[in-house]
Amino acid sequence: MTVPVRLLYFAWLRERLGTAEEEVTLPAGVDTVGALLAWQRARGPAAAEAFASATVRCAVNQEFANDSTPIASGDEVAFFPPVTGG
Amino acid sequence: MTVPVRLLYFAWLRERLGTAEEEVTLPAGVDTVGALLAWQRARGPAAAEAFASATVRCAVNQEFANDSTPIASGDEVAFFPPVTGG
Amino acid sequence: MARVLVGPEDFDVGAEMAALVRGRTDIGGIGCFVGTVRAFSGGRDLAAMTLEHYPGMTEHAVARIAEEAEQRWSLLGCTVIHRVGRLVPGANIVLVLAAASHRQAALAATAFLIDWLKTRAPFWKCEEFAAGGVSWVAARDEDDAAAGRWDEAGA
Amino acid sequence: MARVLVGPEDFDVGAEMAALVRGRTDIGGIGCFVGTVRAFSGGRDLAAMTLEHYPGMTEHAVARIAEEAEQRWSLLGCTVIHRVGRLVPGANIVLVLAAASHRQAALAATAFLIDWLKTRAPFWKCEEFAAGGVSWVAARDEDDAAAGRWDEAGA
Repeated sequence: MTVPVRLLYFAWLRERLGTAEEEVTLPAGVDTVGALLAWQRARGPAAAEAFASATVRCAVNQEFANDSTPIASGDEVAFFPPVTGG
Repeated sequence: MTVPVRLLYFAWLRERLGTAEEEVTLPAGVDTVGALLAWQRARGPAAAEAFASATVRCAVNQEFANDSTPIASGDEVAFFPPVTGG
Repeated sequence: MARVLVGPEDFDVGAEMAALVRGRTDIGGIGCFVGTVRAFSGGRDLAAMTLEHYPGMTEHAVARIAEEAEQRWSLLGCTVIHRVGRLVPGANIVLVLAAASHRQAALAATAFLIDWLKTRAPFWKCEEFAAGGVSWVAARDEDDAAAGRWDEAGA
Repeated sequence: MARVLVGPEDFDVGAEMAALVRGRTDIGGIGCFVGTVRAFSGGRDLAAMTLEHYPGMTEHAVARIAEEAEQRWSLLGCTVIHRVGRLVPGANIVLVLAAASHRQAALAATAFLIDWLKTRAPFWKCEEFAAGGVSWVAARDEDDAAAGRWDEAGA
């Protein structure tokens, strides 16, 4: 019942976490973006601090997502600050 | 007490009058755009028809004018339809 | 001081934009509008569009419109080129460029410039139909309304 | 179908506009916006601006924004080019082109495109200061407000 996913990080989130990308296996029950954010905050002090901000945004399989967006095995889940291009 | 002025016509007003430009001497009292329009309408059938339209616009010395704009000796007075450039 | 040109010659959008920004590092955005001759008007095919103007007054009126835009939006650069004479479908008619620190000013100034050029500069369009006949284009209420929205707040 | 490019290469505004209108006689107006790197930010001199993005998602997000504009304003042509990587002051960042039958649609689509690119495409700007130090640009409430005005009526 564990869920393998690919996690991506951009901009200052990437810098604070010191990684751009990782493969992780999520425990059963971590099946939404909201649950994944809670799981991230519990991973350690650096992650807790990086994910503390309410401004962290998420995309699941390259689509903007919100806390209730489901996460399934094999998904690509990206975390990043609000976008600032243009 | 007569007033020599230069009159210019553009677009369909020029075509209807059959002239682009003329020098005229206005009688005393024709000292505003409104008075000049009345004077034009009294010049003959072609002028009466051309100046009948309420849409005829005027510029005095290359500035947009209205009925109360004064006209003085030596002025350049242009008549034309509403503009349609751009 | 805006660059203003009125004449029969075509313009080169890329060259005009390059000239506007050359050596500048204070510009954040450039708004641009190009008006072109459409091949259809009121359901009829056009052979050409002839632009008549009031030489002398035109340049002055366009320069004042550009100056108004420069002041209202603190523009860092402004170019207005309006062609006159006979133009075929697909041809350029008018170019507006407005450079500013930020995009809102650049885009608002661009819209303002074309709205006022259409209603406050002495140009007249005459359509020449493919099937024969010519017709002076009538001024449109919606152009007056578009120009009028800049009269008040100036946003 | 819009032309969408995301990459480090610079663009040629004149060439892009020429490609958009080539052979067309149904276009009445082309709106354009070019965003450039300013040399100052918050009172500090910039050495450069680096644009990071989310490869894969970016192209998809930009294409969808362009498609939305094409549909809302019945565009006859649309080009969006967004650069990524390290850019120095004065450099081009983004190009938006929108061609339509009439100017209102072209200009509204241009404003919409840049507003949504700023708030709905995965790009992030990092400023590099002349005096040393770097800083990620924070999203601005006014950009969200500008993007939000297209959510309802779609004028």
